[in-house]
Amino acid sequence: MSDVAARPAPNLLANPWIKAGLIVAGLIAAAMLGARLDGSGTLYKIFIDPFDQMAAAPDLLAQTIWEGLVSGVLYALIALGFVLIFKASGVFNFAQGIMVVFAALTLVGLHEKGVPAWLAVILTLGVMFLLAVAIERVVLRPLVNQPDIILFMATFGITYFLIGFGESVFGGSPKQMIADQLYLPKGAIDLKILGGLVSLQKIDIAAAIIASVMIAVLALFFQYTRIGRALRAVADSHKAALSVGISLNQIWVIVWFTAGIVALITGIMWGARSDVSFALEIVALKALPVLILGGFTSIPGAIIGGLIIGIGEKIGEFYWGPLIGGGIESWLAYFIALGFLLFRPQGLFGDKIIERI
Amino acid sequence: MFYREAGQFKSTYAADMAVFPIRQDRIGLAIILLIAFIGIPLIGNDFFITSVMIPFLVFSLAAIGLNILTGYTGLISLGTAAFMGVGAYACYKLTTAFPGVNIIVLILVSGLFSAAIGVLFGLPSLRIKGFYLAVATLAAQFFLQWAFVRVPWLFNYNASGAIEVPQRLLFGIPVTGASASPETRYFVCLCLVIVMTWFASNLVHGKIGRSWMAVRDMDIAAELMGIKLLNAKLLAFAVSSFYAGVAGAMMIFLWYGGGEAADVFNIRLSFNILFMVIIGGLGSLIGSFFGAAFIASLPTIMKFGLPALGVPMSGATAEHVTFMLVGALIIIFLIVEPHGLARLWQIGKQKLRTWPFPY
Amino acid sequence: MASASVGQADTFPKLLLRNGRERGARVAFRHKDLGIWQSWNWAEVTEQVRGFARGLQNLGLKRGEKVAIVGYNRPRLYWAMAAAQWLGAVPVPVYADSVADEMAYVLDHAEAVFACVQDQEQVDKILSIAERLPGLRHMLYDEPRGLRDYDHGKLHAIDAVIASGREDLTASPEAAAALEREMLAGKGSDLGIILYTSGTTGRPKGVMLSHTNVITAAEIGCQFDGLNESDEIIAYLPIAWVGDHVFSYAQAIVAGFCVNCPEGPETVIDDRREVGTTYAFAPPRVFETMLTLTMVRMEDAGRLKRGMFHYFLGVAKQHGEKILNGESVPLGGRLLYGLGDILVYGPLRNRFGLTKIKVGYTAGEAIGPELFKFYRSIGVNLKQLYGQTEAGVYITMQPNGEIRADTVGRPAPLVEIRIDDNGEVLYRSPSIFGGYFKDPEKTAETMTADGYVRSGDAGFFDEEGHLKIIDRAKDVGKLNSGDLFPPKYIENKLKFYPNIKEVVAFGQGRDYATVALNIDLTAVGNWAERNNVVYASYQELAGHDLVYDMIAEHVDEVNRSLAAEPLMGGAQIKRFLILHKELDADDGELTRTQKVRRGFIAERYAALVNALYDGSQAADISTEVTFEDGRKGVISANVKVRDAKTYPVSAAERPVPARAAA
Amino acid sequence: MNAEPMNVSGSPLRDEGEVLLAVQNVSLRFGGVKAITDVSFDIRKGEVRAIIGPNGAGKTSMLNCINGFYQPQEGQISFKGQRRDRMKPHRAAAAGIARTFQNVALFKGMSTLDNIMTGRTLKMKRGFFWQALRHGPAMTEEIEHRRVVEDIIDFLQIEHIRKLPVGKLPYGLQKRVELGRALAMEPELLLLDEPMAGMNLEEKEDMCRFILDVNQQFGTTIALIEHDMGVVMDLSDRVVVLEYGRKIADGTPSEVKADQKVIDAYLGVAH
Repeated sequence: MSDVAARPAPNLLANPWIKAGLIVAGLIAAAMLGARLDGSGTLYKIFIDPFDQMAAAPDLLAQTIWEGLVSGVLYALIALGFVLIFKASGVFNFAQGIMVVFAALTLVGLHEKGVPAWLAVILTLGVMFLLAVAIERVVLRPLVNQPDIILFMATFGITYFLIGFGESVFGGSPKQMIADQLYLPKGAIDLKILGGLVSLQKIDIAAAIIASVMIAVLALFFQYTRIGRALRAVADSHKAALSVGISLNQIWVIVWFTAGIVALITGIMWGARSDVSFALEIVALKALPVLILGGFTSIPGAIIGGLIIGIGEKIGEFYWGPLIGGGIESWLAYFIALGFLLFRPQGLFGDKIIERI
Repeated sequence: MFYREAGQFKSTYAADMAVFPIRQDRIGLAIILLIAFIGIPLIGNDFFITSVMIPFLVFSLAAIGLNILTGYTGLISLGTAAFMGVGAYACYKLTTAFPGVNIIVLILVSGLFSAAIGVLFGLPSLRIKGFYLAVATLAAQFFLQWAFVRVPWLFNYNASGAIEVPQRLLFGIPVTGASASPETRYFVCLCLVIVMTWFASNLVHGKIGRSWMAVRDMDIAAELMGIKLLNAKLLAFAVSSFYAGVAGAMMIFLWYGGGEAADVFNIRLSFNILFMVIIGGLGSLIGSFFGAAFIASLPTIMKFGLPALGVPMSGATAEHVTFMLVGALIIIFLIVEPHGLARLWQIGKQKLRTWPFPY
Repeated sequence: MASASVGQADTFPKLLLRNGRERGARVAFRHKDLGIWQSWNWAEVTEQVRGFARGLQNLGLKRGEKVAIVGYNRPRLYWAMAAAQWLGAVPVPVYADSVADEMAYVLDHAEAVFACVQDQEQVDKILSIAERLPGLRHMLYDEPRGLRDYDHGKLHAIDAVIASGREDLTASPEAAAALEREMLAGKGSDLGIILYTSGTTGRPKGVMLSHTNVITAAEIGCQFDGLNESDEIIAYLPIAWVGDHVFSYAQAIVAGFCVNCPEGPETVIDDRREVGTTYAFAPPRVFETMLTLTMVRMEDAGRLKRGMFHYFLGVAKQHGEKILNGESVPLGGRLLYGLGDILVYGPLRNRFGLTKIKVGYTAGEAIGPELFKFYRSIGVNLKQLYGQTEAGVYITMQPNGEIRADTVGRPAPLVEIRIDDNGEVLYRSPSIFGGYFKDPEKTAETMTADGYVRSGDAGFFDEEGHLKIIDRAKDVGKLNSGDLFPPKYIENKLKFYPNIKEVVAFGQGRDYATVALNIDLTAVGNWAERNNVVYASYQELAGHDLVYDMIAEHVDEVNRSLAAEPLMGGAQIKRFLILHKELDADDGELTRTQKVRRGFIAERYAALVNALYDGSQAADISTEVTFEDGRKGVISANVKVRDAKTYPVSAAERPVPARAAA
Repeated sequence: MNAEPMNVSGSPLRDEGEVLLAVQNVSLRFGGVKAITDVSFDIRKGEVRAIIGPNGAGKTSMLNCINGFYQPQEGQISFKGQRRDRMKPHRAAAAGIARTFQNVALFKGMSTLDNIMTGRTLKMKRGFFWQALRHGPAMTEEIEHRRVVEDIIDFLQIEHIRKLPVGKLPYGLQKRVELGRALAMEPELLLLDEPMAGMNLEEKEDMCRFILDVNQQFGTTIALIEHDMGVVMDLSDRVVVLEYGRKIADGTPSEVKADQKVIDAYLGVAH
């Protein structure tokens, strides 16, 4: 232990989880008690009423959770792109969100120019591959061995460039995703459960399924292919990967291309739900709290983090948002993540932080 | 080439520790100040002063603030714009509540509010580091931005939701409001920026700056020197947010002259200021000025420069091309000199000092 | 002229007091220490020296006793000289890098009773020879580092001695008065200092100089170049050398200017730049090193910059000296030179730390004309002087406007010169020495009955009345052919090439002239790097064929120039070799002032010298060397010998003996 | 003596000097891994105490416990007779414990001078207001401490690198700067973690001299970890030997050298 020493985090009581749980439980109990006794009703509105509503209309709760689940899946998909790149190259790729928009825009733009839908998909994949190659050549290779923050800033540069490039080529106005041409289902399935009506959009179901399939494929890819194993090796140690005999440059191209594919699929799903525009950029930032929750290097973390954030912010917005003027969706996700972070600085699934002394 | 350092020796530690130990640098600084105080108001037209110089000064101050946090203390923040917003709204509330108090004082005091909020959002920095912290500061960005829209008390419940900048006088001359002349506003900005840069320079060159840099470079060893990490980090957050807050107040009161402030202090502004710091040079005050000049003037140059060169372009296209160019330039700069313009400046200066030798 | 301007102040302590009175607030000494230039003004220095003197008195120092002073240039060591002189004792500065044996000889011969030394190294050195110095009573040191645990019975910190002395003086007015009387008892004719000359042969000799001798010499220099209290000098040459003693001690006190002591020997260049000296003194070697470094560095510059640099050096060569001499230069040339001054000369002077230079002197050895002209062309008023310890330094000097690269100028003020029948330069002045300490025999050999001193150098006056030195009088020899053989003259011609560091010429009593030389590792190493010549050591580089080729070219050029001079044409170099090791003072091959000891080298490298004359193409040699840490070792090598081409002597007449000139 | 006798090797202890730091029955675990098991020893005022042992013996962990990076699960450490639980590194620093690291932990972006100046942080009292002015008292204070730092620079003979950023210095010099930074704290107890690791012979000799000088000139108590047995034998007054987190010997260098358990431990790892 004399060479590499793990520095344990300062212990909050014996186990931080227990302590946190006790505190939260105590607070809730106190709040509920207070709410019952409070005359003005403010505490009641915060601590009792939302739960009453949930119990009173379980169908609404189910609907809200579903909505959250779906946006959570999309967050998770963006986060997945982040994780792929971070694992393999240590780059915090801020441009992942914009890659989603850019991929979707390219697809729609090509179709608008008369390219058949499926061909457009293939061409878009080609564009994403070229983008991966270009990024590796122009950005990553010259910046190899620079500090993380420099690479992080470089992805900002990529973001700006892609925004400008995308808008110059395809124009800045929002566009419709070519959902029909891609045989994506439309309409909704209404379920009569819990004493009410829960409406599930077919596209959302499709999104969930496609996302699951993609994650499964990625898992298989990492587990069973030579390149996949090399990628995992890279995540552990750059030297190890080199000894496997795959050049770092190739790996970066592959990883960025993979992230590009994920971005395209995310873009299609997201575009089908709303429309394709650069406003998505801000929404894509939501992937960041997801990453905090899930840890920067964990794929399951990204998925579970995405779901927690998605569901959490929908429920928060629906039940508590009106109390303080609504629109809290824009920041709630970050606070949820921050709350988790204070107890697990490395995220839910992140590697334990080890400090060498 | 212009440096004649022979004969410039230090016989006291005070002289040795001066910020500008070389006489030629002091002369250069004096010339720059002369240009700023006399040359620019004489030569520059209103457009130049309002669209180039004042934004440059405001951004410089904000960049200095962020540089203290990110460049000197090593904590990345993506919430600078929000802290600027706190300054702007605080100043608005203050000047409404105390219309008789000097506006300059209020601008500075509003920085204190920003500092307090900054400390609050800096609290997690003890436990979380690096990118995790960057994301945490996004919470501040989005929450505060939300608050600027949703908390009507902040904008005095007026219907437009905008800050209305009242007219305030300094020595009988209108400094804010519609009738304040660009020159007046420019002078006020200039003086504030110079004084605050001086303070920042004092801080980073002394014990406090050393503790910040120690925390940045090797926090474990810093702790061993008796530096309390939380205190050092929170102080950095406080000072950084103070600078951002003052810059925000200046932005609304001395530059925009009011308006939909919530839209102004958006995440993109945060990013832009981060760019300024990185392109300018982390851990360099002069770099903050370079970065601000570069990022703030680039869109203006694109907008007015390209048509002037005979490149016809619609407004929208120009904007798109600007985006592309900014993106490309950021990448190019990072590749050419990851340590920013300040390092280039330093290298250039070193070349001049060793001239005609290459080293 | 001698003491007129100084009035009653005929000793250094008196002059010091005058400075304390008249310019008390002006800075007198600076020392780069602990990161900044620690400064003392004349009033403070006077007080320090007064306290120091009292401290020494308390330790028992008496009039006429000798105080050895050992170390690099440190204010407190200069003060030690003044403090000793205050009491009428005689300071004896000793070369700090002397090996223990040399030091033992000097300290013993000088009968030193006190030693003021710089640091632990010197303390240890003297302690190691303590049994040979029974007369040594106390040792004082400047830097306390590492000396804490030493027995302080006979060892004292200078600061402590000064402090106790000052305390004493404040406490007791009688003591102060007594000290004052002691000082006033000193006269100008008293023995002021003994400077040991390293001497090319034999043991060092102690040159005795009175206060008047040194003060007169200092005044000559100050008046000649208009030095005053606003000047700055950097003291970095050995304090035991007459040059440093006159320039950094005597003239500083006489004129009241400031002496700057560098942080250490390796930071002199930086420290000189910081201080920006107005008055400089350096042996040609220092100027040569600076120029070599310049040229080497410029080789690494970009093409454009290099081109510009060389272009403007060309401009300077054409116009620079004329402008400095105040001669007429066409307007175009002036403008071009002005541009060059901004772009090249100014920055160069700045890098050399010569921006503020009023006048610079080079002496000790002949300076290469190219080197000399280079500095003058970039606007440095560099001059030559010819001097000796026995003369209290000045013999001839170059007045402004009459500066030649190949002569050493006119006789200095108050100096009379005469050329002996055998060509030897003899001089007489109020500043010449009073004799060698405890060596009347040598004194008699050197001084003529009418008060002239034999310089030991051969020379002649040219038609303008400027003295030209050929060589040591006894060294100017003859080849078997009867042709003149001036070894130093040949050596200097070769040494003017930056690639060549040291040269030893042989030829006395031989059929022809040959040389053995050292290459300059910095310059040639740089050349090697550019030409992909791989080498691991000096020895390997020195033996490289390409290096030999390069040196052969230099030898060839020297032969051409020798052939062009009627007197010297017979002494062209027939054969040469590059020595396998660098000549080193630690091995006794160079003197402490870095002059070659020709005889010693001829003996030590006899095998090589034989090879130069027996026609063989190479020779084996092994040499014992002393490493820096004092260990000894042996290096052996096979050294190649090359033949050089000689040229017919161009001139009309066959050589006339040089000594006939005058 | 307030620590119990813990003479494992069976030789008599030198009963001189008061105990500055006492480690009593300390155990440290990381999860299930035991880094230190029930180790006791003391450090007396003014001595040079070496901690040696094969790789992974828990030497660095021991130092980390002493200056508060780790909280041992069992046992206690008292400094200057005061028992301290839950020590924080900055509090250890304030109490007078300084430290250097095995892998130089300098502030890479700062100059040598600034690095050593950080060592003075605790001794500088002027607050934010004066710092922001950097004139008057703040400057006086800064200069006062600069003087102290210059003495250290002079002592360690690093004048020529005073204003250079430490990141690009050769390793040996970095170690020297780190020692300087620790000295600037004017510690009572100086912990040196392999001060000579990775140095050449000459640098090692220099460092040895500095360590002895610090000990003698400033009277600083020194605890050092070192692999070079020659160095340990030359420098230290007493040696404690750890193996697999347990103490196997404690005594003067000659006693330890003769100890069979130590010989076995070292033969086992071939040093």
